[in-house]
Amino acid sequence: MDKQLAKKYLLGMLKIRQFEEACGRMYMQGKIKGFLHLYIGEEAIAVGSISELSEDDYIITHYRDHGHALARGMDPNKIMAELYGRVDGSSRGKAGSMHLFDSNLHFMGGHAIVGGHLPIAVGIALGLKKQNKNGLVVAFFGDGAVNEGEFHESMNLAALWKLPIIFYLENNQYGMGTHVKRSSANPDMLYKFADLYGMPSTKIDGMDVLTVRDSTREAIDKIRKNNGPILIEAMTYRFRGHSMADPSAYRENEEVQKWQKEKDPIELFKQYCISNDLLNESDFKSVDDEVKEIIQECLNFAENSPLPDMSVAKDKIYNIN
Amino acid sequence: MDKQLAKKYLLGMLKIRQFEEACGRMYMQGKIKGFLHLYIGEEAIAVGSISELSEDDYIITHYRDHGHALARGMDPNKIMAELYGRVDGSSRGKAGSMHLFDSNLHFMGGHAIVGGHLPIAVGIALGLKKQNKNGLVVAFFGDGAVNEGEFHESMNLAALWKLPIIFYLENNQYGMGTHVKRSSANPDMLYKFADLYGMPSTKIDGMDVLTVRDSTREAIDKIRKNNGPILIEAMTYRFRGHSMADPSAYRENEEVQKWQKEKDPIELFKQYCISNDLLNESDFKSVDDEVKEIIQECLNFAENSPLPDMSVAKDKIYNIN
Amino acid sequence: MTEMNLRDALSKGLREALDTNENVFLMGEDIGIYGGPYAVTKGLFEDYGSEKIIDTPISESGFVGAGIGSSMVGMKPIIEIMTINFSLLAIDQIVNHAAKMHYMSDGQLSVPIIIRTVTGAGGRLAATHSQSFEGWYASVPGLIVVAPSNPSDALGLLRASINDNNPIIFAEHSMLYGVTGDVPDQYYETPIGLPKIIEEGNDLTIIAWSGMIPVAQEVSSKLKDKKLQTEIVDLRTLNPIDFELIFNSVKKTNKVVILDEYWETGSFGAYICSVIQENCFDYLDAPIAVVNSLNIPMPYSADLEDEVIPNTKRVLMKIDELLGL
Amino acid sequence: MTEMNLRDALSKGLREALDTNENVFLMGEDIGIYGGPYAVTKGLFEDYGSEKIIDTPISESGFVGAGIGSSMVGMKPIIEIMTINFSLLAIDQIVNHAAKMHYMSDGQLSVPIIIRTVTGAGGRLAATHSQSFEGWYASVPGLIVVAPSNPSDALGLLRASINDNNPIIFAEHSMLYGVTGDVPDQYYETPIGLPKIIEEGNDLTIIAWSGMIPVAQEVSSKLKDKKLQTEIVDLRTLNPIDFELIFNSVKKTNKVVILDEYWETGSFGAYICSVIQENCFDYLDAPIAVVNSLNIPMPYSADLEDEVIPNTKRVLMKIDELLGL
Ligand SMILES: Cc1ncc(C[n+]2csc(CCOP(=O)(O)OP(=O)(O)O)c2C)c(N)n1
Ligand SMILES: Cc1ncc(C[n+]2csc(CCOP(=O)(O)OP(=O)(O)O)c2C)c(N)n1
Ligand SMILES: [Mg+2]
Ligand SMILES: [Mg+2]
Repeated sequence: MDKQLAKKYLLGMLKIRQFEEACGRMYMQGKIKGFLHLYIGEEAIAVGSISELSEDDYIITHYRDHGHALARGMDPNKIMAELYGRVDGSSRGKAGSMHLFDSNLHFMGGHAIVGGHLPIAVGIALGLKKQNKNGLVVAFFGDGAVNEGEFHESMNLAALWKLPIIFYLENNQYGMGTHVKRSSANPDMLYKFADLYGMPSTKIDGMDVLTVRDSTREAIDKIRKNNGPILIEAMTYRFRGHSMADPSAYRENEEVQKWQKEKDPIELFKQYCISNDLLNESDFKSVDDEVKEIIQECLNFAENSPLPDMSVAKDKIYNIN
Repeated sequence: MDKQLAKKYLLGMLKIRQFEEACGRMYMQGKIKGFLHLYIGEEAIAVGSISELSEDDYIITHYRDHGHALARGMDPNKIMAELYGRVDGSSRGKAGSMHLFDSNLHFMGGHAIVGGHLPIAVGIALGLKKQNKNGLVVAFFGDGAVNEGEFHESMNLAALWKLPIIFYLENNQYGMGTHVKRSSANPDMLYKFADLYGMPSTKIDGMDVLTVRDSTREAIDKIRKNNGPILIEAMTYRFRGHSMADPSAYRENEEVQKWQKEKDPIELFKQYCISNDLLNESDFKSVDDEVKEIIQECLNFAENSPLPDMSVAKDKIYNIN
Repeated sequence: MTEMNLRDALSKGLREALDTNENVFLMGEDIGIYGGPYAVTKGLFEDYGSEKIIDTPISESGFVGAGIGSSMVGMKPIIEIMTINFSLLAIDQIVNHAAKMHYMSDGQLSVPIIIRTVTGAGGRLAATHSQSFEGWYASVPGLIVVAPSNPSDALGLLRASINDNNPIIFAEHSMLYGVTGDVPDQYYETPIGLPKIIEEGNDLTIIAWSGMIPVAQEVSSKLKDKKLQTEIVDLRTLNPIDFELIFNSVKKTNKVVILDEYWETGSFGAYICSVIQENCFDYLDAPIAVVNSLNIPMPYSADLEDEVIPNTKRVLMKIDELLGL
Repeated sequence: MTEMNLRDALSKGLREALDTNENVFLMGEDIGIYGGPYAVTKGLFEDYGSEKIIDTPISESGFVGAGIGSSMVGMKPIIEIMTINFSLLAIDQIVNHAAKMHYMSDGQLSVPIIIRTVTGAGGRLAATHSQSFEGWYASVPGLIVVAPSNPSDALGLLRASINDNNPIIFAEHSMLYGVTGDVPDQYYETPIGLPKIIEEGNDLTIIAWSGMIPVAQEVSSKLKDKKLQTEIVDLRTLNPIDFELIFNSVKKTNKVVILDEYWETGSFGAYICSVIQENCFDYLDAPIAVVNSLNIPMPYSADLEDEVIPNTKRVLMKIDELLGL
C-alpha cells in the first residue's frame, strides 16, 4: 500500500459516502423520488472489491447500486441526473436509482427484483466462457436474497458449469427490517452454502477495505486458475434505513451507533492510514475537498439537465436494428 | 418382523408393482392417456416409509404418485378409474394419473409441477403445528426437484419454523433423461443440503424395505421429540422409462438390467423372508394371487365405470359453500 | 359512520379477522416488526405477536405455497406479497396450485387463502415496480380477484373474502391507501362479484376499478362542464363479475369507456369490452373506448410516468375522438 | 418445395442457426441426450455436442436467466422451456428482466434470446399441463411472441427470430408438431408481425393462431356446405400485430369470429376483438364472436377435454347464434 493507493481507496469510499448523503438530502427535498437505497456504511466492499477488477470483468448488482456504480468509475453526473429523472441521466431518466447501467464499463445493472440478477450473472459468465473471453463476473447481493430460490439455482448452475463468477454476499444482517436470524435457519454461516456445490467460499470483515481487497484478489486468482465460481460473504452493516421510506423501528439506536462508531469503514481506513504513516490530516482534507467538488458538480449537472419528453419514453422498448 | 408383517410388506410392494404393470399395459391399449409415470423399482420406499405413518400424518408427493397412494391404502379401484378418466375415479376423471387425491387418508396429492408441492408440504406442517395437531408431513420428491429453487425455500422455511416434516428424497438418479451427475454440482451428497439449514439428514438404501422402515421410524421419533424437519435421501432406481413416452435412449440397457437383477426391492425382500424363515414359496404364491385379484378387480371396475359428463367438468371449480 | 382512509379500513378488517377467527394468521415480508411495507399491518405484531403475524424470509414461492398448504388443513392465512410485481415469483403456486387444488381433488380439498398485494403505478418506482397484473389472475378459473377503490368497499370485501373458501387475490392500489371515506359502524360485507354504480348518469358509462376510479371521477366532473352526466361503474371484483349490472348501464347510456391501468395490448379491460359488444351490440352508439397505460415499460421520470398511466386528459381526448363527446 | 412436418421444419431451422451463427447455442431440460421432450431437438446433441446443446437442471428461473445474461454479452441462446405451464417458474426472468433490460438501460443492453416453449392442450395432460399463456407474454412491452401453425411459417419465423435482437417467446403447439406442409427449398424468412390470410372469402373473417388454425379450417369447410366463403387470418405473431390486414378483411366480410384457446375470461382474443370494434365499428354487421376454452381448469377425461377446448361444433353454434349464419 502506497500513499497514492491509499488516497485512491479513501477517495473511492468518501465519494460514495458523500454521494449517498447528497442523495438523501435531495430525496428529502423532493428532487429524487421513488425507492432510494443508500450504501452508507458498506463502502469498503464496493471499493475494496471492484478496485481489483480489470476492464474485462463484469459487475451486476441489486437496487442498492450507487456504490458499486461509482466504484466502477461510472460518471457521478450521469448517475445523479438519472436519480433526478433527467435526460442526461444514464438511462435518460427512464430507470431511476434501482436500475443503473453502464455497458461500456461492463456495469450490467442495477436490478430491483431480489435475487433476480443472480441467474443473469450466471449467464454473463456463461457467455464469457463460451466466447473464451478473459473476464469474470462479480455479482453483489444481500443476505435477504439468499432465501430466494434463484440464489440456489444460480449457485448450482455456476458450479456445474464451472463459470468464472464471484458471488459477493453483502451481509448487512438485515433484509429490510428482518434480521438474518429471523429469516435464515442457519444465519451465521451463509457462506457455507457454497460447500454443497463444491464451491470455495470465505467469510470476511466487509468493513475493512484491505481485507476485502485481499480476499477479492485471492478469489480472482483462484478463478483465473480454475475457472470455477467462488462465494465471498462480507460482513457489513448499513448505517441508514433500508430505503428512504424505512421507519427503522426494527433495530435499536444503540446497535446502529455502535457500528457507526466502531466499524465505520472510512474511519477505520483513516486510522490505518495514520498508523501506517500513509496519509495525514491534510491529505484527508484534500481528498474531502476533491469529493465535495465532485458531489457539487453532479448536483449542478443534474439540476441543469432537462426533463425527457415522451419521445424518450417511447424509445428503446425494442431493439429495432 | 413376523410372518404377518412380512406378508404385509410383500403384498404392499407387489400390489404397486402389478398395478403399475397393469397401467403400462392399459396405456399401450389406449385405455389410459396423458402422462403416465410408473413407480416400478421404487416400491420399497413407499411401502417402507408409509407403513410407519399414523392416520394423523399427511403425505404429499409428485406426479409419480400411484405407489404412494396405494401404500397409503387408497382404493385401487378409484385410482384405476381415475386413470381411465371415469366418473368413479378419485376425482371423477378430472385429474388423471399425476393428480391423485384422497383427503380422508390425508393423501394431499399428486402434484405435477416439479418441486411445486414442497412449499405446500411446509404449509401443511405449519397448519398442523399452529393447530397443535399430532401429525407430521412426509413429502416425496425426486433428485431432479432438488434443483428447483422451491426446494431450498422450503427447506429454509421448514427449518426456521421447526416444522414436523420429512423431506423424502427419492434419488432414482435421473430426472427424465438427465443423470444427477449432469444436473447437480455435488451429486453424491444431496442429503447434505440439510446441513445448511441445521437439519438432520441421512442417506439410505431405498431398495431395502426394512432399511427404509427403520430410517423412517427413527426420523419420526426424532420429529415427534424435536418437532424440526428431517431429510432422508433414499437411493433407488426406476426400472421403466420416465414416463410411457420416454424413448429411454439416455441409459444403457446393461445398467437397467443390473439394477433389476441385483436390486429389485421385491426380490431382495423375498430372499430376506426365505433366509429368515418368514415366508415360503407358497406364501409368495398366495400373496401373488391376492394381488392379481385386486388388480383384475380394479381393471374391471374402471372398465365398467361410466364417463363423466360436462356437469362434472363444471363442478368444483370454486368452493361455493 | 366513521371516516377513515383505506389503509385503516384494511387494518380494521385484519384486526377483526384476527380477533374472531382463531385460524386466521398473517404472513409476508416485513409485515411484522418492520411495520408493513405500506404500513397496512402496522401495530399488529405488537398486538398479536409472532405466532399470528409472521415475518417471512424473501421467498415468495415458499411462503405463498406455505399459505396454501396451511389452508388445506384448516387455517385461514392472509398472505401479503409486497407488490404484485413480486407475485411473479409465486405465480406458479397461485395458478398451478392454489387455483387448481379444489378442482383437481374434485372438492376434497380447498384453498381458502387471501393474498393481499399492492398493484399499480404512481410512486415513480419505474418499470419493474409499477405493473398491474390483477387481470392475469382474474382470468384464471379457480381464483377470485378483488380490487377495491375506497375504504368501505375495502373493509366489506376483506370481510367477504375472509368468509369465502376460495383462493382470493386482494389487489390494493398503492396510490389509494390514503383515500378517505365513510365506513359504516355496523358490521356489513360487500358481496364479491357485484360491481357498484358510484355515480349515476345517462350520457356515458365509464367502467373502472382500483386506481382508475379517481381518474373516472375526474373525467366525470370535467364532462359535467359539457353538461354530460356520466355513470361510473366500479367493478370492485374482477372475477367473478355480475355483467347484468354493466349491460343495464350500457343499454341506458349507449356509450362506454373502460379504464384499465394495464398496458393496451391484451388488457383485462379489453375483455370487458368484448363481453359488452357481444351482449349490447345493438345498444352501442359508438365503439367502446378502452383506455390503458401506453405500451411502455414504466419510465421513472415524473412527467413521463404521468403520461403513461391513463390520465384525465388522455381519457377526455379518447372520449372526444371515439364518442364525439 | 419439400414436404415436411412442423417438428422437422423447426429442427431444420435450429440446425441452420447452429451451422451459420457461432453464437447460437441451445439449452433446456432434456433437449440433449434424452432427445427433447417433444423430439424437436432429436439428434442435435449427437451432431453438435454438449457445448452447443446444453441439458440443464430443472431450474427454469435459473437457466432462463442464464440465457438472458449470456445474450447480454453477445450470445444468441435458444432456450427451451418444456411447456408454457412451467414458464410460470421463469416468468419473472422473462417479464421483469428480459422484457425490460433494453428499455431500462436505454438501449445499452439487448436481450436477443429465443424462448421456445410448448403451448396448448390436447394430450389429456389435465389442468396443470394444458394452458395457453402466450397471450400474457404478448401483452408485455419489450417481448415479441410468435406462434406458427404450419411448417413453412415455423421455419420462416424461427429464422426471423434468430435475426431479431429482442427477447422472443416462440410458442409451439404440441398438437401441431405432426402437421405437414410444403416448405420452400430456397432461404426465406417470415416477417415477424405480419398476419397471413390462409383462406380467402367474403362472408366471414375468422382470426386464429396456432392450435386454433385447424379448427378454423374445419369450420370454414363446414360453412362451405352452407355456401359461405370464410376468410381465415392466421395471426402467426401475437406481438407485434399488423392490424391493417385484419381491418381490411373485416371491412370486406363485416363479420368476425376470433378463436383463442385461452380461457374466456381475459383472453388475448378479446383484445383483438376490442381493437377491431374500435377501428371497424361501422363495418360490423353483428357482434364479434370470441370463442375460447371454457372457464374450467382442464379436465383429464377425453370427452371433457374436447368440450372445453374450442371445437368446430361450438364455433359453428356461436356463429349461428351471433352472426345468424
Ligand atoms: C422478489 C422481491 N421481493 C421483495 C422485494 C422487496 N425488497 C426490496 S429490497 C428487500 C430486502 C433485501 O435485503 P438484502 O438482500 O439483504 O439486501 P440489502 O437491502 O440488505 O442490501 C426487499 C424485501 C423485491 N424487490 N423483490
Ligand atoms: C416445473 C417443471 N419443470 C419440468 C417439468 C417436466 N418434468 C416432469 S418430471 C421431470 C423430472 C423430474 O425428475 P425427479 O425430480 O428426479 O423425479 P423422478 O421423475 O425421477 O421421480 C421433469 C423435468 C415439470 N413437470 N415441472
Ligand atoms: Mg441485507
Ligand atoms: Mg429422479
